[in-house]
Amino acid sequence: MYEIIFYLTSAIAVLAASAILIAPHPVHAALYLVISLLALALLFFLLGAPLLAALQVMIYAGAIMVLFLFLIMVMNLRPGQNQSAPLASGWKGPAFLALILLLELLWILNRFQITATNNITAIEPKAVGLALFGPYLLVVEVAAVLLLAALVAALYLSRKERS
Amino acid sequence: MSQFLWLIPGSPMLGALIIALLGGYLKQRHFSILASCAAAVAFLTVLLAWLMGAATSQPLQQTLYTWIGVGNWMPTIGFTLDRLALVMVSVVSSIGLLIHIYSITFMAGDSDQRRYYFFLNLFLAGMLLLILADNLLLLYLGWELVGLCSFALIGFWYRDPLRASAGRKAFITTRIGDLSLALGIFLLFNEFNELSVSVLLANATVQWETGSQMPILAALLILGGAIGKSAQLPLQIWLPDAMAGPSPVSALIHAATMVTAGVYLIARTYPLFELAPQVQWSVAAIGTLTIIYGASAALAQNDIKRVLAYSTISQVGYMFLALGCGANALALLHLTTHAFFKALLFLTAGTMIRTNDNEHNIHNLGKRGNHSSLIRWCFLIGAASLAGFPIITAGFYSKEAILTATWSAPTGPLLWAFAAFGSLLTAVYIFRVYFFVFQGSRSGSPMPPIPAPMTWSLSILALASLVVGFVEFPEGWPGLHLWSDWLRDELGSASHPTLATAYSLQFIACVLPLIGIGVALVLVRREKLGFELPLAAFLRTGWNFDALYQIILIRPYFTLARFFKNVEALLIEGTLQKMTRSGMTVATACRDGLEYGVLNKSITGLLAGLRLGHMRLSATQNGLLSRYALMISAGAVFLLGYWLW
Amino acid sequence: MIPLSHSLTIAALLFVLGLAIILLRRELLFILMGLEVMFNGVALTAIAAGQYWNNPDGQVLTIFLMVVTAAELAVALILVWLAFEHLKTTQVDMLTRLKDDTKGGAP
Amino acid sequence: MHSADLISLAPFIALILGGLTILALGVWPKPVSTQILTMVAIAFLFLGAVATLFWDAPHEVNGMLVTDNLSRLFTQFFMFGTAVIIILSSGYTPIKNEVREEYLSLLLFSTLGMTLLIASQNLMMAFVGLEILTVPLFALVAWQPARNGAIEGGVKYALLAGFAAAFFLYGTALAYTSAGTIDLTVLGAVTTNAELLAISVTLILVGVGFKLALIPFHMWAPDIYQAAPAPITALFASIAKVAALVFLIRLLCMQLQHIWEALLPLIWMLAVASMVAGNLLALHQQNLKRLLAYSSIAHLGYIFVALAAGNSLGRDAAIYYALTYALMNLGTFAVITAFTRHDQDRQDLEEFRGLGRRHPVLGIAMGVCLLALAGVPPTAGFIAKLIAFGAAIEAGHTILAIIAVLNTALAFYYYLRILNVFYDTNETNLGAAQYSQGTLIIVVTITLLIIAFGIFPEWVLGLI
Repeated sequence: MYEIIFYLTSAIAVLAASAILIAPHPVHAALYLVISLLALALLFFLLGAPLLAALQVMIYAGAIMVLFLFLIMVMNLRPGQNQSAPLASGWKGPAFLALILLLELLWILNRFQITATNNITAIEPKAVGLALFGPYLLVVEVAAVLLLAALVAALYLSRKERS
Repeated sequence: MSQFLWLIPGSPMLGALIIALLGGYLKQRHFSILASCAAAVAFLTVLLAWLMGAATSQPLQQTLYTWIGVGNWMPTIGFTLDRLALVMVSVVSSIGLLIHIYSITFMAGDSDQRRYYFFLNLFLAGMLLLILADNLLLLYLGWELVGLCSFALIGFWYRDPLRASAGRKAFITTRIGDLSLALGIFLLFNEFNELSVSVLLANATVQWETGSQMPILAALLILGGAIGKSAQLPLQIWLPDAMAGPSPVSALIHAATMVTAGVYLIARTYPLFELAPQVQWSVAAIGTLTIIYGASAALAQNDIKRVLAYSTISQVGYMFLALGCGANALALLHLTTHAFFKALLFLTAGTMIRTNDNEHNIHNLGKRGNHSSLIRWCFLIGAASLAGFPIITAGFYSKEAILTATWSAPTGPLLWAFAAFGSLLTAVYIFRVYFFVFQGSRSGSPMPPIPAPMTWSLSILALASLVVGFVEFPEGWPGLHLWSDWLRDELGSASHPTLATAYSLQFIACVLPLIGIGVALVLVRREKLGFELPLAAFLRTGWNFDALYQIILIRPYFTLARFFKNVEALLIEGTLQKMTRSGMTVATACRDGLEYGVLNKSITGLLAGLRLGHMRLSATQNGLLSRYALMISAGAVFLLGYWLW
Repeated sequence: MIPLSHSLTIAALLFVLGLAIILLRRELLFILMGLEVMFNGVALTAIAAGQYWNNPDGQVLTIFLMVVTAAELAVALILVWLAFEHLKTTQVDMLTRLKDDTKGGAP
Repeated sequence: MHSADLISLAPFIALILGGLTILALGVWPKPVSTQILTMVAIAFLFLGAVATLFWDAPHEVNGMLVTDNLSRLFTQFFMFGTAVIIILSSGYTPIKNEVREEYLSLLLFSTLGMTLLIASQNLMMAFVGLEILTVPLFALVAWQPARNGAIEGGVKYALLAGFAAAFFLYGTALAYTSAGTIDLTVLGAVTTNAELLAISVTLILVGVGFKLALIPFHMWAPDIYQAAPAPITALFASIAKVAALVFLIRLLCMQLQHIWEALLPLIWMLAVASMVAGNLLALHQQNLKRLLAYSSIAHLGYIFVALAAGNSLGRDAAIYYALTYALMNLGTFAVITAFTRHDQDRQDLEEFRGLGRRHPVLGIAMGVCLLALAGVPPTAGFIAKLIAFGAAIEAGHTILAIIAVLNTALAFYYYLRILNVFYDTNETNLGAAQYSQGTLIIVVTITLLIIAFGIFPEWVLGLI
């Protein structure tokens, strides 16, 4: 049962992502992305990361997608400017390259003796919290600076020209 | 104390820099004072080192700065003051100071004192650097600096083409030696990955077998450098011509200090020579030959400075002989005494030349007979010391010791016989000069007074020429035996003959100068009557070495050049004559084909290829974001592909 | 139970899919979405590995990934919007003013 | 947290506090003049640099940051570099009125990112550091969006940087997969799954290679160099790149040495590709900023020649070269900044024609910097190349060294071409330079440093 859910969810995540590749309209693409992200959240949960599953839903599916949709909305206010292009004409080369990369990665990942499995045990939010504010405390603090920097940058870029 | 070591080469260097950079703001007479002060600081630092007990303590060391410290390559600017270096810096700085002081009046009238004192100070800095350097790179720097200054000072009056060419000759000849030294340094660095002299020698003694190929090669290359700088056979030809420079320069550079750099170098690296006994013996052999060569050539000279120049060659030969016999400490002792008496002789000669309207010829100097008694006495002291007049002169003690030590070296008696003969000749040639110049001289017209700085430097040098030898009385004599014992740890000691042999050798050494003086008297009388010395012309030209080189090196070179020129001319002319119009067209076509078809094409082809490469690559840079991402992915694919491959 | 390599394979699939989106789609918004998909592939790798090693570092890694992505995306989105505002386009093909002048100058 | 930790963290704290202070001053009810803001920024940079002097023995903070000689040297250098960029910016007319609290605080945050990156002991810290370094640059490239090409540059950089960051992170995740940790000290000791670790480092190399603009990750560089305001280009070309490079050196040469050895063939290939293609691309380039971007690519190739040696000499050479490289580029771009016109950078080489004659100080400085880039003694550029190629030869990579030397010869062509234009007798009619006293002082200082480091390389080598 567990396995079925896992592989099914994986299939959804991958298929939804592939749909972005060919979706004609940005809104459709964004919706496919949401599906993929939600499926991923479920995968996280199945892999014993309940906290991350929740965060995935909140941050990605919630916040980030809203940003995307908002932007799409803003742009769509001006009709005629924003036709999405079909697949670019020279698509075969890049697609082939991506395929090679995939094969390489798969080859590499299946070459190593790391296939052993243990029973899935959930790593509780508490453990994550302890790690976050124990050894990773400095990174947390620094990440705050990163957010501040991004905020300043975004604020500057988004304001009207200084008179 | 060791933190002040840098002052020794540093203060003359600074002096030179100030004179060079700020000289525009100074008056002519200030240069001499500034330069003398710089030399004085160096001398005082050395004095301070003595007072602080540098003579008895461990070697002092100071590392100023590591130039590029990467991997094993650690060239430092660092100084070591051990006993060998202490002796050398004492000699160099004291004589350097005296000669700076002497120059104050000697060069007073010259209009280009800035250049003179710049090079004089720079020379002093280079010499002290060479002595104090704790690694071969820095030593080589000093070595080259010294060579450069020597060149510049020999040709100081460069408007005279003869003097200028003398400078060039010295430079080119010593370069041959320098090249050899450089190769030696490369070889040593290549073998040991190390530049520090002490570490390098220690490694060499551990890793190399005595008499094996590497130490022989290394010692030979170093010997080559030493021969060039010290004017030994067969690279001695530059030194007599070097007398074209001002007399103080001759005294400082070409008698007292620079020419002994080779001796210092060999003494510094003597463990290498001990690993190569064959080379060590050839050092002695070269020394012996040079003694005879120099002394015999000096015998026939009429130019007083040339006599002294050949005498220097010959005396440095004694030092080489001592080195070759393993008596390094004695070589150093002779170096010291020689520095004093030879500087004294040069300075007196310089004064005479100066006061007698640039007269170099000893016959004419004697005819004028117009010398103050100070000059006369100083020259006499210098000459006696040079001849090794027994008991009272410094030269006796150093030279006698070398002669005695020679006896017990391999093929010692033979070497001794040559050296003793040289010693006899020494007395002959120097007293020949003395008798010519001073015998029968009486003060006719009033002498121009000798200025105080000159008097002082001459007196000090004269005193030193007498007393310095007392530090080392001969083997078996009562009195001090400081020198050898003091240097034994650093320089080793030579084997001595039995006491009985030593006494008889010492007796001979005492007698030889006296015989020589007698012979000189006879010789001078005969010469005044018009009898030339046998072989005089041959000897006067320094055994015709210049002509020899002219024949075996220079002329073949020119002939070869001319030959090629002729061949070229013949070919072209001959071809032209034979060439018909059509043939010419063919030839032109061929040449065109070669020139334009091959050379031109290949160059334009290369350029076009580069340009094409530029264009092709530039075309990829089309501003398309997807393309950029594609390239990144391609790179990733490529790099990952490496791991699968 | 799920072998680690299966999770990693799915993650690699997502990563390459994201990459393909970036390479193939010529619109800035799609490229940004492709980036998100790539990052999600990475997140899945980290979480699967975290499960395998049974320590929370993988999850911590993913949390930081989310933070960084959010920060980066915010600025990038605004830049896209600026492009739309000033240059009136979100097509990659139109953003090619900066490029080598291939006419070639004097040698 | 111990006091030793605090001492180690002091420079980072100074940078954060500096950024915050400037932001606070910017929104102060009473308007604060730009000059005061600039001075505050420089003061905090100075404080941070001084704080590094209190580091003594190498100290590890929480397993995340290490403060050793390498960190100290480059932290100080980044502070210096940022101060230079700030001074250049405040005298730079096209964005003069836009150098306010946002600009300065973003610069300080970016510098924080660099210092964190080079001191990081943990891949996560390195990644966050890298992002703090990068994200402000998105905005700084597009500063004053109305400028020509600004937005396009910003968009390109933001998207591609994200793309490269994905590779970096994927590498990190795979490294974690291989050993269950991303602590570099632990990773360095782990020997199981070494090949997977090597592969993950390869992916990280892609991410860092993007920052370094190595061939084939280089294509963004010329566009961004062209789009960004000249002082920001200087930042890109010098300290930002060096930060990534020093991180790579720490990662490969100090922490994961066995991986370094495994990666040597890859480094070899990257070095050759970057040198050859970089120089070819620069050869006939007419746009000076783009040309310098390509020359930077070639220089990174030379640095990788040193890294390909795989020994401690190569490491030292790379460090020395990194510092020298940053100085030379700072100098060159400082001159370009000084030669700006009121609204736009000069870009085409033609626009610089004859300016070296009109402005002798700037002309000589440009000459020294270009000769240093070309590797002429007695500049630091010569010593850098000497040691780098020497390291390659010592490691037995004679062919690589020969390729590098040939490339140096090729590079001479375009450096001399620039100089030739600068000293042409025909002068451009586009007007004279406009620069502040500060810019002039910076230019002279850097020129002197380049010569001084060339004569006394031990000043730098002794600090490593």
